[in-house]
Amino acid sequence: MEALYAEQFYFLGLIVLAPLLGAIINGLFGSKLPKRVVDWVACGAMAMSFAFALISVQALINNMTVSPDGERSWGMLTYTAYQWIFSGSLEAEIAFLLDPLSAVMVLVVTGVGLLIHIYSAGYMAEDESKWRYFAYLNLFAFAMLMLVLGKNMLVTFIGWEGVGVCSYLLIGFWFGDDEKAAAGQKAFLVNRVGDFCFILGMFLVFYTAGTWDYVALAEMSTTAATAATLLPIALPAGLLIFLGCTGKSAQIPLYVWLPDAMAGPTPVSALIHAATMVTAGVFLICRMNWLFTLDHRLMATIAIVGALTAFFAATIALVQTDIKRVLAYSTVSQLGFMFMAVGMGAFVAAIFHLMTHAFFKALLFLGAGSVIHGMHHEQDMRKMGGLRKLMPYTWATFLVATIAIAGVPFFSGFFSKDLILWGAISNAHVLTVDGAMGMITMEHFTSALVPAAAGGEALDIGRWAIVNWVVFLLGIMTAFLTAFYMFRCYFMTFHGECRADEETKAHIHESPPSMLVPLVVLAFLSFVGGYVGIPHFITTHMPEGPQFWSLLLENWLAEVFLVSDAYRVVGRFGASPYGLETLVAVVSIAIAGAGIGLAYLMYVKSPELPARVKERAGKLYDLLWNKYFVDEGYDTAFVRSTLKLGEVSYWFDRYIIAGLLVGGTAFMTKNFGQVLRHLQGGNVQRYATYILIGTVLILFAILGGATGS
Amino acid sequence: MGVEPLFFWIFAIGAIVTSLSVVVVRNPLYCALALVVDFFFFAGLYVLLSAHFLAVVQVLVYGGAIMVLFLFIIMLLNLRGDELGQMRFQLHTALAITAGVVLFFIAGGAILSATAPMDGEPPVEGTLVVQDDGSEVRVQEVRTSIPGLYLALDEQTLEEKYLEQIASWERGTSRPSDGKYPRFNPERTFEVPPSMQFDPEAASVVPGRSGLYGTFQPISALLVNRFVVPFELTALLLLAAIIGAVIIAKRRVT
Amino acid sequence: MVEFSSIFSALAAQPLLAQIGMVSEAEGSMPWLTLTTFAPLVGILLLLFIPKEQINVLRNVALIASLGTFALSVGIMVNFNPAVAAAAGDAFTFQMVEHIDWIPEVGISYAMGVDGISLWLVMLTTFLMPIAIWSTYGAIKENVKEYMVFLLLLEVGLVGAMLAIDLFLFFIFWEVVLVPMYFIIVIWGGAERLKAGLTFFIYTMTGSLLMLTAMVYVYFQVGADTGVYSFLYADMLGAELTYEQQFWLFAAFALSFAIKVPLFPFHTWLPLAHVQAPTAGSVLLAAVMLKLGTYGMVRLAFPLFPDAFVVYAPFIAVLAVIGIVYGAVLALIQTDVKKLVAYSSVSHLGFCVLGLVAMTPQGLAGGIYVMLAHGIATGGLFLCVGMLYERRHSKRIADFGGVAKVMPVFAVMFAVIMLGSAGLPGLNGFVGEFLSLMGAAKSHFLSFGEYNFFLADAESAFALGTTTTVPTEAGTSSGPELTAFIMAAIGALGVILGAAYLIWMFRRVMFGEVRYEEVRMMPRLTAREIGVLVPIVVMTIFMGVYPKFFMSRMDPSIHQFLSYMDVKVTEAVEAAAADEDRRNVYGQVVVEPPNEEWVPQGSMVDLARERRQQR
Amino acid sequence: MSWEPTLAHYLILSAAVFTIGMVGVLVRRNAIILFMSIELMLNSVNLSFIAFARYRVDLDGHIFAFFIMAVAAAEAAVALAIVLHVFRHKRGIEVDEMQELKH
Repeated sequence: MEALYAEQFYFLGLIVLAPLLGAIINGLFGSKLPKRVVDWVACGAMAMSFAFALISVQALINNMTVSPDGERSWGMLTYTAYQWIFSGSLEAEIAFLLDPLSAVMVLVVTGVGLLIHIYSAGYMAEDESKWRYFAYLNLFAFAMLMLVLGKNMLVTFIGWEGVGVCSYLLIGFWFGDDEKAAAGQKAFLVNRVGDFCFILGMFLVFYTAGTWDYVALAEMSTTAATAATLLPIALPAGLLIFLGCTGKSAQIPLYVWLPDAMAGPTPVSALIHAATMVTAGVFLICRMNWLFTLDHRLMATIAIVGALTAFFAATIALVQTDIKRVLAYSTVSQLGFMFMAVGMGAFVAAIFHLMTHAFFKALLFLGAGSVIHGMHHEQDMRKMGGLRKLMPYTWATFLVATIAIAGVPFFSGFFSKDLILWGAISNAHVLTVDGAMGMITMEHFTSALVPAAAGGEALDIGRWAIVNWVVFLLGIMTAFLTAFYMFRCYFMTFHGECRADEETKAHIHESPPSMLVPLVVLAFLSFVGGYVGIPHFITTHMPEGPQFWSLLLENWLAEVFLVSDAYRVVGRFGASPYGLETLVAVVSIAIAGAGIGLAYLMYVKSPELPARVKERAGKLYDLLWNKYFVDEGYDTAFVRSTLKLGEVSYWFDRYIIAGLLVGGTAFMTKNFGQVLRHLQGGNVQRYATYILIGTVLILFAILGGATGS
Repeated sequence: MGVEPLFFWIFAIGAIVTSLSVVVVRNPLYCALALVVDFFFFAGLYVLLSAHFLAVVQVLVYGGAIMVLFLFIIMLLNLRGDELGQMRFQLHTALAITAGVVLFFIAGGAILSATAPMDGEPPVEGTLVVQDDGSEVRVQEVRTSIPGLYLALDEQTLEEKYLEQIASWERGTSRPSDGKYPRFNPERTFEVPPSMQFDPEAASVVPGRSGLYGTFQPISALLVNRFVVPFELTALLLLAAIIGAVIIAKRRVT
Repeated sequence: MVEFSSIFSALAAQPLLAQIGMVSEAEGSMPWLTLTTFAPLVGILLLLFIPKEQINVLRNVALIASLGTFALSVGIMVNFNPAVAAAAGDAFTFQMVEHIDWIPEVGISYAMGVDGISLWLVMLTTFLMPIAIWSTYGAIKENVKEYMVFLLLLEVGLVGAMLAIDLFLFFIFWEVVLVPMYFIIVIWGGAERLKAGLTFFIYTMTGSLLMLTAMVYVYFQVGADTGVYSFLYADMLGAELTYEQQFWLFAAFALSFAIKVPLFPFHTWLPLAHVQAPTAGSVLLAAVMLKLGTYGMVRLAFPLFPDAFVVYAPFIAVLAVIGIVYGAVLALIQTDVKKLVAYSSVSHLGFCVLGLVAMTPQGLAGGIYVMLAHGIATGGLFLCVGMLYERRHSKRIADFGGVAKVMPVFAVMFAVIMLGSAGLPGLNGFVGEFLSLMGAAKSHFLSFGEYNFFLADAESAFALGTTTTVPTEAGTSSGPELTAFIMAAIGALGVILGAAYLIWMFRRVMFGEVRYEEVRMMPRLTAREIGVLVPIVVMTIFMGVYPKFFMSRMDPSIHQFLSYMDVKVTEAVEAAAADEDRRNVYGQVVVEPPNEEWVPQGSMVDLARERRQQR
Repeated sequence: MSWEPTLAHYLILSAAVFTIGMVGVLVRRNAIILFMSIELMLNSVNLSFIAFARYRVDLDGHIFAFFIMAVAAAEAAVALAIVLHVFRHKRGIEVDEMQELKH
């Protein structure tokens, strides 16, 4: 595929269209088609989309051009479907863009999506409205691909809300049970709050830049003259878009919907709440890195919010007993990690972690799914245990994923988490915009400031170093907690003796092969996935060829994050740039080991230990168990107050406007009528008197006129 | 002349008092009697205005005929003023009284302004007339804004002016009636019919007062000459009234 | 001057129908507009001959009549040429103009014309009418004939009002619309239908009387200035009115339209009327009649009185924004489904007015698109509520639950319509609302001028880019953009609340366990009902996925209107700057020409002919 | 106002009597007294006619007054007949009971 197709690369359209077709077929005719056909239509659509994705990425790879100084750049492939909304200066087309960043995302989404589709064929086998489930799942894939491949913010927004609706439909899939429907509604509304901020951010961007097209915006924010226009709105627009991302990727303010979203079927949680939807926020910030890096205060807030969420969610995960909730809070925590990376400017690390997290978290969810499937929808870990022998494949794959997420070396989690922690401690945001507001132009700080920084001597960015340290420490603590609660979950489910009641214990069975194959594939990916980003202190000693492959992701995404990299100083502390990285690696390995050991100690060696810790912890335990009372707080703060406002305004509407004003005038006219009624009393003399009064008044008028004038 | 004002005030106050009593007194019988007395006072006033014939007719028609009718009805229905207690205060009675009083003041104002001498013009001194008993009387011929209206005239000048008027009729140069009788062609001369030929000296109507104005003779002449149509119509009206009254009041024998 | 006595003679001398032949100015072409407006009358005529008992025949004839009207209106759409050369200087260029002197002595003429703005509103009316009539098959059993006659009469009024370009004719159609709707509410309505009908009638009537007086005032003003007394829209625009006159005239027009829209304080009649009206009645009332208000604003109030409009705009915007949040919050707590949908209309039309008042191409396009999308969405919602009511004879949300299990097909359609109304991208609601908000966010028209009390010199953190700083005496204020952006932000709140009350209602009605036996017994959708809902669902999706079909035909008219308003508003602002007591008026219309290859060059007929020739 | 009676005196007197008669008509609820008041009003009118005749030296006033008297007589006769008739049917001649024509 030569560059000929660079302009109208229609495969992008096909990637997006395939799941849509699957959704339409299943949606309209699903109920009449036999079960097998429904499976094949759904998985087939996903497979086609995956195939097209591979073809497109291959085309992109072939599109490589090597610049004179050895810089590889893969450019981008675009496809414009049709003109969506043109109005005045707004020209929004349905257009798709494939560049290295979205290539990675497309592969993750379609790949993991395909595996999950195959898995859910087995998982949902006995559910009678399976066709509806697959229709929603395909629709979700369509929306996610729109989000990932969108060329302008509008198409991303279509995907953004589409994904929100599909998660609403999928979480509330078993709508018969009101509690699950409520979870779906909560997810949708919290996402909608995020979208509200997203829209406002978009307005700001359009107001100043005049366009939403990423290519044009990137172009605009990199050339000196136009960057000055974006500088002032970088903070407000960035913050608003970040708030939108917190809604979608479940960060501090708007994460409340994710734990409840476990009400949906497990493959849904795997797909949506592990691999694809929740990563949308991270992807968007990476996509618009050139806007976010303009303002260091913005980057600092993102980093801190990410770190806080990571730590905060990890603490809650410690005490959860429902296996899916543990994984849910773990997802929130890992996403916190990614936002931390993005906040620190380590975009490549964030995408790397996003990819590895997709693999092992999807695996964890699917593993949990097959456990639940085996134990007939029993989700409470306290009733599980000793499944090692009963469900060997699930156990093995679950173990691999747990090791990966804990950050044990040689597994993918270690590499990506290490890169993030190293980025947290080593990156520093150079562009001090405070003084630069409108005063200096882009060349000034690209020419003067950055070289000074690259030259080694540290710029006066001291006061922002604290942010790095805070984020790093939170990161380390979260890593420890992650290792601990993941192995706690592992030991409680697979080790010890089975605490399930007799009836379920009797027929615990291993899941059918259609469910196990995806598990195995994902396990393999969780293991292999890490080797695209081997730590630098190893790769520096490698020859040219293997070094490229071991740092594949970094090289692959270098061009996309070119602008943001210009703003970062790498390896600020320590002489050789990678000395620090080795230090961080060692620390994180130690931390992971400690976590695993503690978990082993508490849940395998002396099972009664957690109970004792619990009463001693007492109040702290309750606080964690009730999730810091955040849900109740939101409920009273927002939901109750809005309803109260509603009642008050309804009263106001009925009694003040309708009652007083409208009703009032009607009342007055009626009474005025009453007064006149007395005139016609029927008494002759009264009439005569009125006539007399009339004449007198007339005389007055005439005489008055005469005398007056 | 000096006596006349006194009589006027007596009759005027008498008339007002009796008419008030007609309205105020509860018992209809006393009202009727008050009304009779009131008619007599009116008759007196007519005499002062030298409308001798009408004074008599007033007494005859009103006093005699109409009041008798009222008394007859009151007797027939033996009304005893049973509506004694009902004269409680009603809004519209208050309204009526105030409106009436206001109307009276308006009328009074209008009258005073109309009959006041034309402002700026001193009252024209009347011609000096020697009464037959030798006292001169200055006739105030005060002209008002209404042409041809004299404010105050004593008997003597009244007669002279009336005779002049009759004379003018004879001469055909009847006083410009200022359109009073538009239908009459002013140029057409109007010869006085023989019946109206008076012999001033022979017409001594009132013993000791010779005067033609207001007496029966000229009025009857006018009635049968110029106002003969209304005269006959009144006759017709009276006939209709009599028959009507009879039919309405007849007891239905059903 | 004008002797009125000759009015009656003129009426007798020129019977309208006799002249239908030489009606349209275009040489010999079909008088599409007149035919579409009065086609329902033919339907009514046919209905009159059918005896009362044969209900089915009555219904079918009415349906055929409305379908015929729809076919004729498609004729308008096909012949409409969006790229017609815009005559410089006047507010709108009308196409397919039909003009004959109706009462020449008084200057009243029967003049019909269509342009980008009114085209789609007419199509909306004629599209919804057959659906509304078809939906009554299940609902209305007694005196069907009168019902059908009133519905068709309503259609005449609505289409006529949208097409009239003579103010007097507009007013006549404006009133004609009231009468049938009043009877529909009063005769076939719910429990306290009399009160609702009465409030509706008197409320709207007082508004329209104000408009009439203002209209006549302008008529005489124009006559006095130009010597030509005429109600024609083009002539009316020529009136030079002082600011004080315009201030009051705009108030009169705006009030009557605000009642119709309904804007915030004047909306109390809407929930009453909607809850009591029968299904078809409330569908048409919500879908099209409310649009008369907003259409009137764009067509009459804004261009006729630009000086006053500059001052009024921010206050109307505030009312609209209040309406959005207020309507949404009220809808949130309703227990009656129909009242919920009624309040949702108040909220959605808040978006429309906010877009229109923002005076930006996106705002106007968004406002008009909200009118269309809201028409389809709310019409659909009312149809669904009607179907639920027919089955369960109760409108209380608590009486339902788990309907999705009992009526799955209905659940899917109701879900699509509900999501469209909630503003999900990819469905029709989103396009309109998004554009209105965006237009409002970038508008330079929503500054309060001297009353800029709460934002006089807001040195806010949101220094919005290179805003054109406004020279106010209190230093350079951050310019109108901040007020506009705040209004758009509050308006956008409506997006959340909108989703909230619709989704919550949908959950309580459709999801959850089936609690009541009656709900379990509810019959599934009949073929007819599916036939009623399918076009609505298709339109919801089509309008969301491919809005180009509609918007490309609107844009030239919007562009021309904005350039006209730009000229008028700059004059107004300079005039305001001139006289000293109104120094601080600020308003600037954003004018951006539409993209060339976005606007189809020529009507569908021409395009089809060219394509045929190419092949 | 001087002591000698001038035209104004007579006219004011007639106005006074007329007003009293009118108030009588409006206030009194007994039909008979009502008719008496009407007679009073008619008389006051006669007085003003005659006063004008006197001060215009003209006899037309007299003739008119004469005709008024005739009419008054006729009117009184008919009115009292009606009152008699009404009394025979309703046992009372209060004016405000006579409201049969009201509705």
